[in-house]
Amino acid sequence: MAEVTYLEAIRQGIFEEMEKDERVFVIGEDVGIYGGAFKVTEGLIDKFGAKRVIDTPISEAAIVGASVGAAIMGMRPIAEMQFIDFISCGFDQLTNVAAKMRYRWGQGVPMVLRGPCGGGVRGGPFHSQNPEMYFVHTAGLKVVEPSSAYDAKGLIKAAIRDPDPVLFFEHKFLYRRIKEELPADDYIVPIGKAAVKREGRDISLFTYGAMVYKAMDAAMKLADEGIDIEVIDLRTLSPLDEPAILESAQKTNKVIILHEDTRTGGIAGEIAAILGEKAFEYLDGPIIRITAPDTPVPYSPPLEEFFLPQVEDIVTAARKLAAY
Amino acid sequence: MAEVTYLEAIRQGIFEEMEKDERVFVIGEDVGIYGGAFKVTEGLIDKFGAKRVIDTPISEAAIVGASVGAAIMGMRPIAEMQFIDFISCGFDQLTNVAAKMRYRWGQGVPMVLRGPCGGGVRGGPFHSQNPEMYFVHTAGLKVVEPSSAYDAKGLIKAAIRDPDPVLFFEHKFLYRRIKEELPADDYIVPIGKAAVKREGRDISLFTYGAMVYKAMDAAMKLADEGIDIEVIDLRTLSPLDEPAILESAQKTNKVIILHEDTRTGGIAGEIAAILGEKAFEYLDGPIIRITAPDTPVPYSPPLEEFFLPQVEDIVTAARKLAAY
Amino acid sequence: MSAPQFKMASKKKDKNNDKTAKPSLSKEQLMDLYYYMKLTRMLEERLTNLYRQNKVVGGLYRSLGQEATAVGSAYALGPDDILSPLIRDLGAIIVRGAEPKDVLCQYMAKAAGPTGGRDLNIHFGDLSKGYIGPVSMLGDMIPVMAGVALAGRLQGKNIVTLAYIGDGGISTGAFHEGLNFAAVQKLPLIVIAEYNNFAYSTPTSKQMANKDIADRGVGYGIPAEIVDGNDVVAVYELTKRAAEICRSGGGPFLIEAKTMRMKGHAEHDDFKYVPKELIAEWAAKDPISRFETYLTSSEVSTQDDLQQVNDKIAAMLDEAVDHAEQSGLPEPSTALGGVYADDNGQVEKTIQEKKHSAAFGD
Amino acid sequence: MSAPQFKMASKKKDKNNDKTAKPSLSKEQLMDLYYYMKLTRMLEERLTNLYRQNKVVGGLYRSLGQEATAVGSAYALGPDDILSPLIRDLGAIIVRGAEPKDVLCQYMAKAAGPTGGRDLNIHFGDLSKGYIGPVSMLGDMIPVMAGVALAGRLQGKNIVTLAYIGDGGISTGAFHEGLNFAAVQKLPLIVIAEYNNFAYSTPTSKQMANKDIADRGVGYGIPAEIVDGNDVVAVYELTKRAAEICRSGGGPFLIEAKTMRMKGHAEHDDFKYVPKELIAEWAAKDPISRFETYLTSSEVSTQDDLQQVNDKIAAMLDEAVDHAEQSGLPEPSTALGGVYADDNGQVEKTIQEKKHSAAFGD
Ligand SMILES: Cc1ncc(C[n+]2csc(CCOP(=O)(O)OP(=O)(O)O)c2C)c(N)n1
Ligand SMILES: Cc1ncc(C[n+]2csc(CCOP(=O)(O)OP(=O)(O)O)c2C)c(N)n1
Ligand SMILES: [Mg+2]
Ligand SMILES: [Mg+2]
Repeated sequence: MAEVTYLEAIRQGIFEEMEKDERVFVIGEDVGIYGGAFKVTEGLIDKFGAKRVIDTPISEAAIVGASVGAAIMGMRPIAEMQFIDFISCGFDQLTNVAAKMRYRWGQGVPMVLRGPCGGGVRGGPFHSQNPEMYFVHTAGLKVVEPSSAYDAKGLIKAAIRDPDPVLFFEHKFLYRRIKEELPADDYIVPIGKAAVKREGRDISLFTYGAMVYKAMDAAMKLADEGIDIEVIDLRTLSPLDEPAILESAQKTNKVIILHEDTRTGGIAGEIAAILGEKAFEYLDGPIIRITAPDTPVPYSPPLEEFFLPQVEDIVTAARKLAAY
Repeated sequence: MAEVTYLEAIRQGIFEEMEKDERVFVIGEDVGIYGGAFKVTEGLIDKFGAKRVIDTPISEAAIVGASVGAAIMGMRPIAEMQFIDFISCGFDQLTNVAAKMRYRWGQGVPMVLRGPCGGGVRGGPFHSQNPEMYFVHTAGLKVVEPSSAYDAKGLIKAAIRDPDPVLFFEHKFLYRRIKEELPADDYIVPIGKAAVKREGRDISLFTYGAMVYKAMDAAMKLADEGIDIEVIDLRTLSPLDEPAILESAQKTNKVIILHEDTRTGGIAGEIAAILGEKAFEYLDGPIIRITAPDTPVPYSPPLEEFFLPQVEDIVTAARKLAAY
Repeated sequence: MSAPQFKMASKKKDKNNDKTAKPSLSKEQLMDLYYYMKLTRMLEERLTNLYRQNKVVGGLYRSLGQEATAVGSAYALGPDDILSPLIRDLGAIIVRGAEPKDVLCQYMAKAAGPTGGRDLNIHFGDLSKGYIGPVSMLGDMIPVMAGVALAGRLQGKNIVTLAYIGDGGISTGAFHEGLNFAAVQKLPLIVIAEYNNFAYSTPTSKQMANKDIADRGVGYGIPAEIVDGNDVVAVYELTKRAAEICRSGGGPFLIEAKTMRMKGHAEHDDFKYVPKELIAEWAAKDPISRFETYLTSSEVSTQDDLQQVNDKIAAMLDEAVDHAEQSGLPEPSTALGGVYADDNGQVEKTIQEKKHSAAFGD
Repeated sequence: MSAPQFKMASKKKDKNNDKTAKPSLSKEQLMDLYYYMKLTRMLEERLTNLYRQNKVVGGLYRSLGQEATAVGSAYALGPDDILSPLIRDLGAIIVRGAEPKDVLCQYMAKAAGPTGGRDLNIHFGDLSKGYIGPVSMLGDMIPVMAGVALAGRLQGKNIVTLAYIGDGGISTGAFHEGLNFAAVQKLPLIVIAEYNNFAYSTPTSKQMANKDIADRGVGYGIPAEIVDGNDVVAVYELTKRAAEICRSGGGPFLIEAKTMRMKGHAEHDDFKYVPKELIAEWAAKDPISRFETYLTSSEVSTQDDLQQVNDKIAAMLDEAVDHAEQSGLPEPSTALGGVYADDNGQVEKTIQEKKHSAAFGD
């Protein structure tokens, strides 16, 4: 089997679901002949036609709103934001229309909204954002962010099959940088389940997205020093896999939370609150947050590298925590 | 001196700033002759004219965007959202244009965006929301929510004079329910400072907005039982008054965080993270969150009362925490 | 039975000449229109009474004077078509089969209402009857109804969708994005823009600098026509024609209904900002009295027939009000659940969290 | 000096007849236009070279073929007027006095750039020179520039603002809300809609069902005219007239410039989706060659004069590129600070948090 990139894994997942289920269609800007700004939807229009691969005007509110309308009629729309940053323009439709409909009058909205998030590619303040918390904080939405090609394919499929609105964040730094062989058979990765990327005794490190790789690098370095890190890839941010979080924290008794998103109001807070209330007795050290600072994402390489959490930040903090 | 309602305090604050500073103007839907849906801007048009009290079309993105434009030209716009829920329609302008401009190219955006938030008035899912965390999580914005008439007047003035964009959340349940005498002289309440509403030894209770009153009620009941609660009104949600939070927690060693906003991703998480990292050694018990559940705000009175945190919830939790 | 004559007020925007169409309605259908308009008004009057008795929870939004627009347009749709009303289009969902008792229960926040007390007024839907309740955010339903129309096309159904919008709502970005998307996709979406002179307290002149909402049609490359919104038959005829055009691929279609909101924005609104003369002018054009005059003068029905309809409605409403009054409020804990299809233990988890079981071990 | 003759391509949308205006430009002004267009193109060519050498950080967005629209319109503004460019309106900020070296430093992410490396390409502003950089979210600058115009009015300044938007950007809700608000308020805002046939890969026919963007004017109750966007003098003349109309209270004004994006969306875009014939057709209308022909044939200047201008630009750009290449990248820690006017210890706090000083006491 050939190795498949993270990007190609998403493309395959969409392709296979479209083949299997004629309710599934794709809608967004330049998703048709151009195949999307990053080419995630490349080739879909050739196979499925312009009826099911719909190029829209530059109208994120319409993209989301039309997806909601189609979803409640039994379709399974996959809406693309060209960059996830532009989700800000569909924010109202997502948080007020899509998120609340089932609760209000029982009508589910089975749609997927996907797009490239994250930094490290010198995209600057408007092409590098990590807006997941706006939606984690909104009841009625689910939010996932895979870190591997395997998870990307499995989660996009699970998202498409899910009866509720799922936001699928694709870390653009990973698109073509990682590869792996994927199973030939159909599979999904269930929404709501974290993955233990590395078992460890000393410290639980909760993270997701591109940061998983920095966490693993740090864990490797720390292993040489005899510090044994358990790396948990959250994979789903809403609903959080609370049992997995508690279980790991109860085992290691020490916690680091790492995210690329900015600090204040980031998901580290939510995890700290869960732990603070439900694992208080198990904690043998402070809960360490390693995050981007509270600024927009800067563009210039040295600035962006300073902004993004680095392996060294993790290593230093873990050493101190281990010694605590 | 006559007593002044929370609503009237805001009105006075705006009025006085408009009198003193001709750069200040008001913009929003029905803010002119009608004086706003809740009458916060009543009478302003008579005093200052339609040039400085601008009725707009139903266009929240334009209201925010035009305010940004006017602000960078040296004006001091006060934009009203008829209900703060409609901030969703101005979300993109706030988080991408207003919040990031100073960081990007040094141009400040001195504007205020204000509107009625919160539940308890049977407003249902779209007229009761507490969307503060979307903006607390956005670097470049400030967020305040007063709980008293004194603070309301002092904070609206501070917000108007602030060189950066300030979101001013007015809890609509408090508009006409609370009253107090206000100083005759000009004063402000500084942004970024919490207030100790009640000193106490046993437990720190951090809260804000209408919940301050439930916290105080609970504290009174608990005092009868010998449990001494310190009630801290955060007042400013961004930037949080971290020194005040840490100081109180270090004194009482036990913490409850109470908010009307929904649970996951609410500000309790942020506070728990601050405490978990910076006050770990001082905590003698789990960090207790009392919040609304993760649902939209329901409409019918029994549902909404169930949804909203109640005095009894606080009392019960505090008893257990005190005994811990 | 020969169709009765009726003056059509619809005019083609780009031609600007009045024209008289032959109404295609049977006597029964005309009586249907009367019934629905009258039911709408009388139901709202009951609601007003209940509101004054503090039995309505929250605000009450009347469609007084606008019943013809909602009823005439909804009546023109086919059984599989789908509409989304504004708060002032109670008549539209009544035509689609919404039950007065459900509306009453909603306004009174009762458990028996279609949302179990979770949402208010006409914020509910029933796809089997072909209507989707709005959200409060004005404009948002335009893209949504474009999406419903898109789904219809993808599913090979020849349905039409209809979305209502106010002279205020057209100022929203969502209206623009939704209608433009529908135009590019040639979706079978009818948008009825209700020019009722006000958006809350704001006169339409502060909402737009153009004179007619229909002026916007050309900018989207779609047909747009103006109709006398107080003329139920005219509204019906134009909507019917618009639906045919949409069904045969000529959509979307923008209809501007000129009418007047004859009450405040909601019952609490003192309405002071509306000039007396404007009210008087429009009171004379009341869509129901006008239709009654037509029905009797054209001998479609007698005063007695009309009285019978009114009596029937009154009896039905007596019962519906009784039902609603006797209905209970929801159980508090039904505030939980139903956020996702699969609850996945969320309700139980929330209850545990309310008790802080994990922290205190009980 | 007598003004040279020039064919005006602007046409009044509602009249649909061509008309020929007398260009009001002096020889010096015509040479200015040439200089700015040529500087824009040559600066972009330098950027393209640097891009190929991997010295540009991120994407490069060319305005090839559109220089006349940006330059002609910006040149028509007065000294206190303010504009906001799109990414493809480099020419507009050049006219307003943006320095090539600043543009180069921005594109190369250098500390010496006007944002110190925080933001990219032409995302920066200088109020003293009268331009405000855009955000990426298309449409957003329309309400902002309406607000700038509003401030001008409140401050008693008789300024005009100018915002550029693409044939794609007009589909955004922000465009609609901003232009409609400006229309209601009669703000002195000129919107230049650049019909360049594509929005990324999307042809304008998938962006709107109407033929011309100017069709939208009537729906907002504002004047709207079409101009040949490759005719720098026509663009200048129309913008000048629009500015006068705006200044005397007749605004806002919508100008549609018909032009063509002669490169991919950005340098990485292979441009495959554009029909060869379309490219050939527009290559023949290149705004700079065309203007050169006009300048020489109407004897405003000789080939030699033009060559001199080119030489001057080349020399200046040599220096600017040198400067940019020699400039350093920013210090990493300058990523912090400047989020608020009063830092209030935030930078120090962030640095402490990076070290977890509070947790570990060091
Ligand atoms: C996006 C948005 N902004 C503001 C409001 C508050 N609001 C509710 S109704 C209303 C006026 C609506 O006027 P119009 O659209 O003309 O409808 P009408 O009430 O006249 O039927 C306003 C401003 C809202 N519901 N949605
Ligand atoms: C709101 C928003 N959605 C999507 C994008 C991504 N995007 C950047 S440029 C572009 C195409 C712009 O086309 P147009 O407006 O015609 O301007 P042009 O590039 O032709 O000058 C798109 C879709 C964006 N910047 N903003
Ligand atoms: Mg109206
Ligand atoms: Mg374009």
